[in-house]
Amino acid sequence: MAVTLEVTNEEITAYLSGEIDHHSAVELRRRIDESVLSGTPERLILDFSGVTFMDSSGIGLIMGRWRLMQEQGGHLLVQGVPRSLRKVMKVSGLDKLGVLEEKEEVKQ
Amino acid sequence: MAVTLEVTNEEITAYLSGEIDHHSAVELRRRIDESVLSGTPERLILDFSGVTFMDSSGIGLIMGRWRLMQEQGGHLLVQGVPRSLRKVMKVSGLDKLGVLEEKEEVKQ
Amino acid sequence: MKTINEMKLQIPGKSANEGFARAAVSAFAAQLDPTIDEIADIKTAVSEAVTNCIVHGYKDQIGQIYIHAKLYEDNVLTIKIRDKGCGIPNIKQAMEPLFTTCTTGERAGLGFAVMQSFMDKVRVTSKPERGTSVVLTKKLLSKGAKNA
Amino acid sequence: MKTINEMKLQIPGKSANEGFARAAVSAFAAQLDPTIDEIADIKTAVSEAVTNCIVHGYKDQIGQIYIHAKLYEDNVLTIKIRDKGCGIPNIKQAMEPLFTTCTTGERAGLGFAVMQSFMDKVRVTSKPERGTSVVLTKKLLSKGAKNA
Ligand SMILES: Nc1ncnc2c1ncn2[C@@H]1O[C@H](COP(=O)(O)OP(=O)(O)O)[C@@H](O)[C@H]1O
Ligand SMILES: Nc1ncnc2c1ncn2[C@@H]1O[C@H](COP(=O)(O)OP(=O)(O)O)[C@@H](O)[C@H]1O
Repeated sequence: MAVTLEVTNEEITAYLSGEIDHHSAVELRRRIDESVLSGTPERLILDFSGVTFMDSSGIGLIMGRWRLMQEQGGHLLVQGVPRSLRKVMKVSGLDKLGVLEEKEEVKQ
Repeated sequence: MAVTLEVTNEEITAYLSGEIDHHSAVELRRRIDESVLSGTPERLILDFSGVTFMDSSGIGLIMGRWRLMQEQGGHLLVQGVPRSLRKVMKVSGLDKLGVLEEKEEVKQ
Repeated sequence: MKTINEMKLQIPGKSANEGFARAAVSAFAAQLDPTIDEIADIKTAVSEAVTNCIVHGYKDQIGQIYIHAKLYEDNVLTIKIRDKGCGIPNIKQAMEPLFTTCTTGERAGLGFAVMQSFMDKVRVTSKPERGTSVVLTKKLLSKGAKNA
Repeated sequence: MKTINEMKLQIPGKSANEGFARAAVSAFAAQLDPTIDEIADIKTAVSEAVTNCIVHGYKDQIGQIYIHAKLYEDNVLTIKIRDKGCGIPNIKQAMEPLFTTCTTGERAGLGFAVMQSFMDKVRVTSKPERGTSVVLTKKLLSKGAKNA
């Protein structure tokens, strides 16, 4: 599991890759939140195109960041969800939060 | 594990692929020997370029086919051994049988 | 139904073993020649159950996790995942989507919901202070056991 | 030395499980971030030891195989592979290259030789009619346990 952060004044993009589970989520959360809290971003974008596996810990990660961005008065966008992760995203009802990007899904 | 046989009057080439262990060797042996015994090939060529794993069962497979070809008055050649299998081939002393092809090894 | 093959795996409940547990079970399931989607479903459900043993069953201690996978005729796979941890007082409630007792770890309360939608059957048995056992069942649509 | 992580695996001695056993052990070793060559060495040695339980230890019956892998500090991995089969009467002789008691199965008599050249240490203990245990030890040159 790895994360690469791209930071501008208004926006942070976190490119996630590898497997997201309870074990790896701890470090991801720490890295992302540190970046969010050290600035005043309007948008946090979580890019899932490099993620090869995810369980409900990934949902927790998204919901936690959604809450954080609400508190900060910004918003969250989830992009590039591979086809293989659509099923787990669906179980979560995340589609109803309105954070999932609608455009073409990224092929793995 | 799979094997594809290319048969001419004088020569049989067996393209091996996948993992060779005691489990898979049984079927490989059966397929190859059936082909050898149904003709009068002068040469049996075992092509290892598609083999991703092999333990000493692979050595047994080679030595058994070497014996069979000796009995049939023909000979055996082993070609395309990937770099990753050189070590196990070496332990066996197969290099001394003179069946290992000398030219450039195939990259995996 | 006749058992074709099985494996028993025991690991300490460290979070680093979540990845290993799902890799081991999916390597075992591989002999049924499953589709990529089936493998993903199995890995996800196993990951949820193993994580629950670690996060909930054993909380702040490290206990052993027992995994018992079986392949039956007709391509049916069962995976039992068991801990000897704190147990679940109310299973029905625990299985409701979004229910979680974890307040610190960003658990979504969706572990059981994921298991249920990714597998054909999820059977939970539990005794307070004795532990919890989850049996996941899935019939694979693959061509059948090629190696067993 | 301190144990960082471990796993215990039990499988029936069917030849179809040779592939699963080496996949499971290599998935366990993966947490040490080994090189491709190290993984290949481990898989090969495990394959030899597991095959020996099946072919020699249990011959015509199917018995259980017990695998216990441990990771120690300093990147040392040990793998114990044990059967409750017929045992080895003369271990020294059995370990000689090209020695084999198998006359039907095209065994090359090189299983122990391969284990010895692929691992740092091979320790064999055995009792006739009680079974055999092989402990494989290897120190990995990798960057170190990243996940444990
Ligand atoms: N192995 C277990 N041991 C004890 N309690 C458990 C176990 N598995 C689940 N639970 C309980 O069931 C609840 C719901 O579990 P789950 O649906 O997986 O969601 P989450 O793990 O996100 O909390 C947990 O919060 C916990 O209270
Ligand atoms: N687990 C075992 N149980 C009983 N005998 C064994 C076991 N492992 C090895 N042996 C004996 O040691 C001999 C040499 O083993 P090995 O070097 O692996 O060669 P091979 O498996 O090709 O015979 C075997 O032929 C067998 O007699």
